[in-house]
Amino acid sequence: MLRPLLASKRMLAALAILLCLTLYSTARGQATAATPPPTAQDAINQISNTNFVANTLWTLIGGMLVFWMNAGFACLETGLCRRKNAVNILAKNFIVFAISSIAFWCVGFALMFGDGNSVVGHTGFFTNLLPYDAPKMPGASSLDWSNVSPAVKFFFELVFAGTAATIVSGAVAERIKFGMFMIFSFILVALVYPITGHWIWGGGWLSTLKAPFHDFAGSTVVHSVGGWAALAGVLLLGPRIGKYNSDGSVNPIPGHNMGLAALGCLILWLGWFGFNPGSTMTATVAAGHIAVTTNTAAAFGAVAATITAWAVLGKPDLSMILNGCLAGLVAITAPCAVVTIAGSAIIGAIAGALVVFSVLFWDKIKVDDPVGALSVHLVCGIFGTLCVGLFASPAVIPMQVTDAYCKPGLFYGGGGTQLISQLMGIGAVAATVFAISLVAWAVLKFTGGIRVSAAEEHEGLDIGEHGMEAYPGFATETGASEQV
Amino acid sequence: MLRPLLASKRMLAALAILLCLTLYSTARGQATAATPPPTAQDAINQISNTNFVANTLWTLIGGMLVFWMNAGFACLETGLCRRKNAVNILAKNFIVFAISSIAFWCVGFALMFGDGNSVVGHTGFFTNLLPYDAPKMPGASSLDWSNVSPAVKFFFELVFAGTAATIVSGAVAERIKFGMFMIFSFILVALVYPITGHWIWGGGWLSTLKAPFHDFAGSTVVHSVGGWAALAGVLLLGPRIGKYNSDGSVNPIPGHNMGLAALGCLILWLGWFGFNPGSTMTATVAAGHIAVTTNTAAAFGAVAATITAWAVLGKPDLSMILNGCLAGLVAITAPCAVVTIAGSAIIGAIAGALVVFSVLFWDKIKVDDPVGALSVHLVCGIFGTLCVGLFASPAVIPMQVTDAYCKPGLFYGGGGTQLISQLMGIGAVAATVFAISLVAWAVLKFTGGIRVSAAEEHEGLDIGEHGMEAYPGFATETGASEQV
Amino acid sequence: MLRPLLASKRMLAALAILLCLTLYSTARGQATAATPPPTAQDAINQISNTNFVANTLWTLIGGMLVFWMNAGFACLETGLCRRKNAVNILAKNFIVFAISSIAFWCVGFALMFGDGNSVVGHTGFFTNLLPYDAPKMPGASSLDWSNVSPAVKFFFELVFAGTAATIVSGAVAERIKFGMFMIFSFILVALVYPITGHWIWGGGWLSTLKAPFHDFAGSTVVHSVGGWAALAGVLLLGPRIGKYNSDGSVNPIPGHNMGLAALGCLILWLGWFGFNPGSTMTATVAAGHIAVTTNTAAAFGAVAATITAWAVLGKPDLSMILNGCLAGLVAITAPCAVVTIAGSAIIGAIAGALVVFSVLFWDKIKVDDPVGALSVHLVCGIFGTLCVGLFASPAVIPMQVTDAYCKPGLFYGGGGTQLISQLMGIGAVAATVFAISLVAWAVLKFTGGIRVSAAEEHEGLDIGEHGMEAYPGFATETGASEQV
Amino acid sequence: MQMIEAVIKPHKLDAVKTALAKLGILGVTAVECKGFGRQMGHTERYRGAKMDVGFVPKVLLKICVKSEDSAKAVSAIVEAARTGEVGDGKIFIYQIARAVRIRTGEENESAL
Amino acid sequence: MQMIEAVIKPHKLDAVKTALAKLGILGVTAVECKGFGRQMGHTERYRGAKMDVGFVPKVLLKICVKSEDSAKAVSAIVEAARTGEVGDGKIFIYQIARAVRIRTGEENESAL
Amino acid sequence: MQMIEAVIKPHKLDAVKTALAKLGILGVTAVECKGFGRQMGHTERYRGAKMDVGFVPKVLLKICVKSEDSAKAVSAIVEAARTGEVGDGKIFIYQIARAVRIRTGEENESAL
Ligand SMILES: Nc1ncnc2c1ncn2[C@@H]1O[C@H](COP(=O)(O)OP(=O)(O)O)[C@@H](O)[C@H]1O
Ligand SMILES: Nc1ncnc2c1ncn2[C@@H]1O[C@H](COP(=O)(O)OP(=O)(O)O)[C@@H](O)[C@H]1O
Ligand SMILES: Nc1ncnc2c1ncn2[C@@H]1O[C@H](COP(=O)(O)OP(=O)(O)O)[C@@H](O)[C@H]1O
Repeated sequence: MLRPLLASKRMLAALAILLCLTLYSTARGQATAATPPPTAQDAINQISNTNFVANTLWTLIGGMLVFWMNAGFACLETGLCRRKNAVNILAKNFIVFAISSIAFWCVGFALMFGDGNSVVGHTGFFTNLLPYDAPKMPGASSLDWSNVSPAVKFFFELVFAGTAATIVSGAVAERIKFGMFMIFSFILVALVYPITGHWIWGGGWLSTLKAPFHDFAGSTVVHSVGGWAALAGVLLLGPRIGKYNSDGSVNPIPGHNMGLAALGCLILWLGWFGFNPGSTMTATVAAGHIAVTTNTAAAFGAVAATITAWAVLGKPDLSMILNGCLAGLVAITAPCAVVTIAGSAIIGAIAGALVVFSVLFWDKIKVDDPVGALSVHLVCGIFGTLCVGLFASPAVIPMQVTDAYCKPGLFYGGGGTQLISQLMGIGAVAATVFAISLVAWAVLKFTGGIRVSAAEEHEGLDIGEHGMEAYPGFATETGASEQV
Repeated sequence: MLRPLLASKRMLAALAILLCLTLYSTARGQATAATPPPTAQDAINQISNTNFVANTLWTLIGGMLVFWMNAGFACLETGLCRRKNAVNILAKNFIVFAISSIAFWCVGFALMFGDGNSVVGHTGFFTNLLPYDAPKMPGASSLDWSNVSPAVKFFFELVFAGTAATIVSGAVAERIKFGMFMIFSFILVALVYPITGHWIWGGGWLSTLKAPFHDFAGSTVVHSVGGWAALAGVLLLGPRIGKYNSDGSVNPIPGHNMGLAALGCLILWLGWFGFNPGSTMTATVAAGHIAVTTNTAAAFGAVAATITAWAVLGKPDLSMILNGCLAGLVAITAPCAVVTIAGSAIIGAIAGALVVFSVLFWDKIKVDDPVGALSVHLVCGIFGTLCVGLFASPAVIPMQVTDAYCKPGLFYGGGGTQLISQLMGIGAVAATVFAISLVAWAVLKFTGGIRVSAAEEHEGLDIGEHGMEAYPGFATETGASEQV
Repeated sequence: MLRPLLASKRMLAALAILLCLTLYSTARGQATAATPPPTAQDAINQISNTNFVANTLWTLIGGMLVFWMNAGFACLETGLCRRKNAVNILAKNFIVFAISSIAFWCVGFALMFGDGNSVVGHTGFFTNLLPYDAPKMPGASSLDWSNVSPAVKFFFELVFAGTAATIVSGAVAERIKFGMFMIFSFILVALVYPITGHWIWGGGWLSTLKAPFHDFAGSTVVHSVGGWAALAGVLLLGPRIGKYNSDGSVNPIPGHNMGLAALGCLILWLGWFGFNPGSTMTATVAAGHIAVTTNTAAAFGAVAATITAWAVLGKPDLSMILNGCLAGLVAITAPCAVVTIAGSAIIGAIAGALVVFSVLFWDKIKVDDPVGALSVHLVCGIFGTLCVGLFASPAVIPMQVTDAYCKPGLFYGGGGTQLISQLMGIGAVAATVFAISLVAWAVLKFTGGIRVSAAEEHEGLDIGEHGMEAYPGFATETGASEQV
Repeated sequence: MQMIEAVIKPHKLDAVKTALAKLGILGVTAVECKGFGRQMGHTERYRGAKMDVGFVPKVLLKICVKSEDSAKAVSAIVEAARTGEVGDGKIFIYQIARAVRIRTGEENESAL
Repeated sequence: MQMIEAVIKPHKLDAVKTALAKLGILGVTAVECKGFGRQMGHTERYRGAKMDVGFVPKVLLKICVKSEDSAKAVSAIVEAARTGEVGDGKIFIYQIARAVRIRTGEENESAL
Repeated sequence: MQMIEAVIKPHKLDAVKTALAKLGILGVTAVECKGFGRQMGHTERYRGAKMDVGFVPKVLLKICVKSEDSAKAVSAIVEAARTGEVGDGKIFIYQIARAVRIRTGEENESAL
């Protein structure tokens, strides 16, 4: 028994060596003997890093496109207002993003995504956005689901905050004081937007409902919030002089540059490909489906508004076509990731028709909104948020990356569960944003005053607020007047 | 004999265990004992997925850039037309993409890329674009070569279809009825564009020639098709009132806003970086080469047109510089992936000179094309398609991803094989698109009429078709007239 | 002893077979027996390739965004000049990129990045940009640090060269001859820009200092170079007629279209997300941090300029707001990758205030710069380059990809080492570019003349140089005058 | 007949048009213009340089009326266009020797 | 001398200019304007609100001629500018007391 | 009172305004216009087609002055607006029957 045992012992030793050698050489592949061979785990680690980079850059590109929407709003709103107020609107739309950037960095981001309670976050003021090379951001665990560098998470959320602030600009245009608008924008982005945002995207109470409130890219978080803040402002400002006659009839005040307006709308359409598909905050093929639902809703919105305007108003008004397209885009923003292509077509078409009637409605009740911001962002923002509860399709829902899966909608056999959550969210956001905004506007109104003088409004805010004309034309074409 | 055998049996068992353990622990790396270790195959699978995502997002970004060309066409065409028609052109260019989106989803995509015969496809009407998470799309096997999510394949092809339709808009501008243009656009994108497109990109007969017709990004598929459809429309519409004098001389009708036109051209140049490099429909470094050939052709086109216009017409006309740039871009679209940088320089330079003479030519034969669409898209589209057969370089051809490799061109020792295929394709597309378009336009002409009344043309289509002015100016600046 | 030995021999054989089989089947996974199993090395290779593609496409997208800045400059500069010169400025800004593309391909790239000595490169004229599928480009080893396809390296560097040339366009606007500007642009991009560029980015002497001169994305390489070349031109051209009164007072010459100007600035802001984050020339999460520093500096620049203009000049002049934003962007260009978010906020704010005073300064010394190019690009370019030596933070520096790590700045405990290098670079570039440009402009001045006639300047360069108006308006709206 | 030329503030255009319409005067030709006068109001600054923006946007109305309607038309314009602030504008009246309606060739008062 | 002021449809500008040139009248100053008159044509809507777009784009021509040329110039304009539809425009003629050519200082008829 | 209408080159606007201000004439209304005259200068081409760009950008000034100021105002304008090249423009003077300042209702010379 010994010898065989001995023999087997020697054999065991020999085999162990053989085994090691074989394994070694197999694994090494073409590597040199000096460095250890890469293991499958090394490869996996490298892929993880590649994916981390891809997620980050995709989200960054999405953020750039959303930034680009600022140009869209600037062009659209300027084009739909009067020539004598063009510089003012351009300046407002330009500065509002700068202010949003500052406000969100200083305060807003911390309130919205910082760790805190279910009502508000409170870590990450003046964030330094480190570490840049790992996805988890200390103190902002609500964004841990996204495997993206903290700086880009911040950037992406920042451009969204900027969008909400820009929406206000259009509705209060042609009569608001420049400085007061700057202050309100700071308040909105620093305080108002982040709080309701926290509830929905920052881990707050709306995101922890049994059927969590679902707003993929922000029909409510961004567009309705902007809309409610705008409505509060518009109510306290009152309509532009001359908009409504004493007999209740409406004096149209045509936009001064439809080329700028149409370009602006096309810019926004492009930007929305960052807004919605980019909101995956992950490099994922799901972005493709979202891009198509987004585009489909915009297309159906534009055509539906064209037909509605043609039928109801007699001619296909270009400003209505543009609003129809934007209506489709705003409406699809919440449900873009959970509806089918056909669903997005229906949503877009309804929104496109809805926006035409909404424009008429606000004028009927004498709420003066020069660019249709309330109709597009508020009304269609609400409609889009509801659509989640109506059209969410079980065939599409699984493609989402986030944990907060959505329940199927009423029309897709899901019953009313999701719809009820959506209604709760809409109501809570409406009450909160409208109330705080109203207070903020009121404080500004009774301290410094928010509206320019009637004389300035007549003369135009360009001269009054900025001391310049947008298109000074021949009179200044040759070098200005010599001092007399 | 038994014992050693027994011993060896025991040893075998021991060894087997040892072996398993060794293998296991080696492979596991730092993984915990609970989950199985990743294998190299796991890594490969993950990379495949990463590549799938990268392909999809790259193609999606390309598609966004092509979408952005709509803004370019809108600005360019509006800028090159008269002020009194600006709203109409903007509306046309805006709605045409919405209509294309609808038409392509409902019908066009199925005819073009759906499985079918060598003449037309017939699966995929109202496609739901599922599955989103695998590259193969049932019923659209002609796109299987591209490892991209179906939704993005659809989106990318959709924006191309939209481009073809937009080309028509410029050529028929300033006299066509808005509604009729909408209908023709639907027909074009639903029926005409997809059929010839199927022959070339959808697996049809031109793609199965011995030397398959090569049109990388669509000099023929998109630009010439748009050009032929436009030519048919222009012929049936006739020239704008006042363009040609009875003595045969030409009255120039200058564009009303060169700033808009130049911006439009720069937008198009940018968009072309999606059009050509994006047509790889694969994340590949080959996109880089294509970007450079594209840019080089545009640059040489612009400079060649500048010099030609300066020499032939006396001054460097900005509208000609812009057309020259676009000429270079259209011409390089087909051969961008198979020519050297030097080749693209020559192609661009020839196209830039060609376009100047082409503009003069169409005016000579009294074919009135307000924006030069025929010269840019039709003439240079044909020229570019031929260039494949002339300039395709064996040093560059291999970088292509698609299977349909191209033969070297006549100037690169490849003989005339490819050139003959190119000529066949050009001829077949010309005959088909021109004929169908002519019929379509004719039917529209003899049913509803395609041209606005002379009075409306004089007054401008903005008032006539849309009831508004693009730049209403001072008269409406103060709120419109009270009802008298 | 024999038998056991024999037995063990047999066992060895059996075990060897077993071993092989086990190893084989383990490694194979689901692969078929015919092909060898993928190894971890295979996976690593595939990832390397994926990363190569990702780097290339990210850099390509960055390059596209930088290309897009041409549209920004065109809009901004046109908007800030007079209507009667609009076509000329548009044509200049359009053709300058075409010329840059040609000049850089023919000569500039070789001088800048070609292998050579520490003063200039001399390989790669008329480069064919092959191989496209490997990152190393023969003869351009200075770019070997970037793991990107040669074509895209070329493209990315090309669009930067174009930017430098565009800067000149604005400063010399409204009085320079079109043809002479084309020639100077060729000289600048073919000879001047590449030489100092070689010193800094092409492996030349400034990059091999002990503390290498650090200019991440080109505050000096691009912006100051453009600024110095412009200054030389402005000095030889003299101010526009009517800008300065004999008593030393300034006649403002307002821009003709503030909408175009504001849109241009937003385009530039977007383009800068390619300019700075894209300069990583590597797909890396560091791009995210750079995007945020870039955006923060722009935001603080805009707000600082608004406040400064309001305080110093009485009203928030929109053209100053726009310049303030651009000032922040130019200033952050050099240090964007080495400063903290807070650092970028301070840099942006200082630049925004600085630019207002700088505009006043140039007017005080009667250097007439219609669009503020000297203040934005030259002054803030220098300031930004210095900021590297002041604000570079050891917490951020490591995120860089390039080898040329930067020393911490004076305010971050790094002492003056880096600052001294920065000063050396600024001085060397200033002397060289200004001197060569002055000679080039002087030669052009004394051969063909660089300035249009006073009569042409009065009438506007649009008629004089291009024979057309930007906005011909009503007089040509109906088709031009019949030949009398 | 007399030609009434009124330089008014742009935002008064509607009011003036309405006031004239009430008098049955429906023919008005309006021209955009810039006015230089006492209302030198805003000394502006563009990029820091003082700008004596003498020229204020105005609208120039031309209304040809029968001589006997001139006075009441002027009163109506004055009333409708007045804000009481500097820069309200001026009205100039001059004699028209002949008027023709292009469409019909009708002359003078029947052409208005 | 007389000043002929003609308000015409913009697309008739070329025709009128050509007709005048045939009479040897080469001096014309043209101003863009908006006309309010019988041609109240398009009641428009902007964003749903009715808009009584009284103001139609027109061109105002000013032609100063020797008094003896006035009649035939007016006839030429009427002929060239007429379409027969409402809105063709008006011509107003008034006396010019003095004319000066800035370049030479020439006065009156020799200044035209 | 007389109305002085001066058609001048746009870049002479400042000079003319300054010259008038030196005479104490502060009221001017300026209208953008296009002029057709001897200065047929640039035959242009747009996209290859010859374009007889008769119409050159000009500015039309309207200055209402007391009759006794008319002569010196004209001299001042001529001097300030002259370049000596074709196209310097024309001045037309005609009688104004009545002037009204809208703000105050003041009439005639005190309205200027
Ligand atoms: N003498 C004048 N000739 C022509 N237009 C004048 C004259 N004086 C004033 N105007 C026009 O009337 C406008 C208002 O005049 P202004 O002196 O500013 O105010 P007010 O009429 O209230 O005194 C000016 O902007 C100018 O267009
Ligand atoms: N009384 C008037 N004074 C000044 N301009 C007038 C007058 N009546 C008409 N016009 C101008 O003539 C144009 C044409 O007049 P309108 O009454 O519409 O048509 P018609 O001349 O065919 O009767 C108007 O748009 C307006 O510019
Ligand atoms: N008879 C005229 N009636 C009205 N305006 C005229 C007349 N003649 C010339 N003008 C205006 O004067 C401008 C200059 O006239 P033009 O004949 O070109 O030069 P010049 O005054 O030097 O002879 C023209 O552009 C036109 O606007």
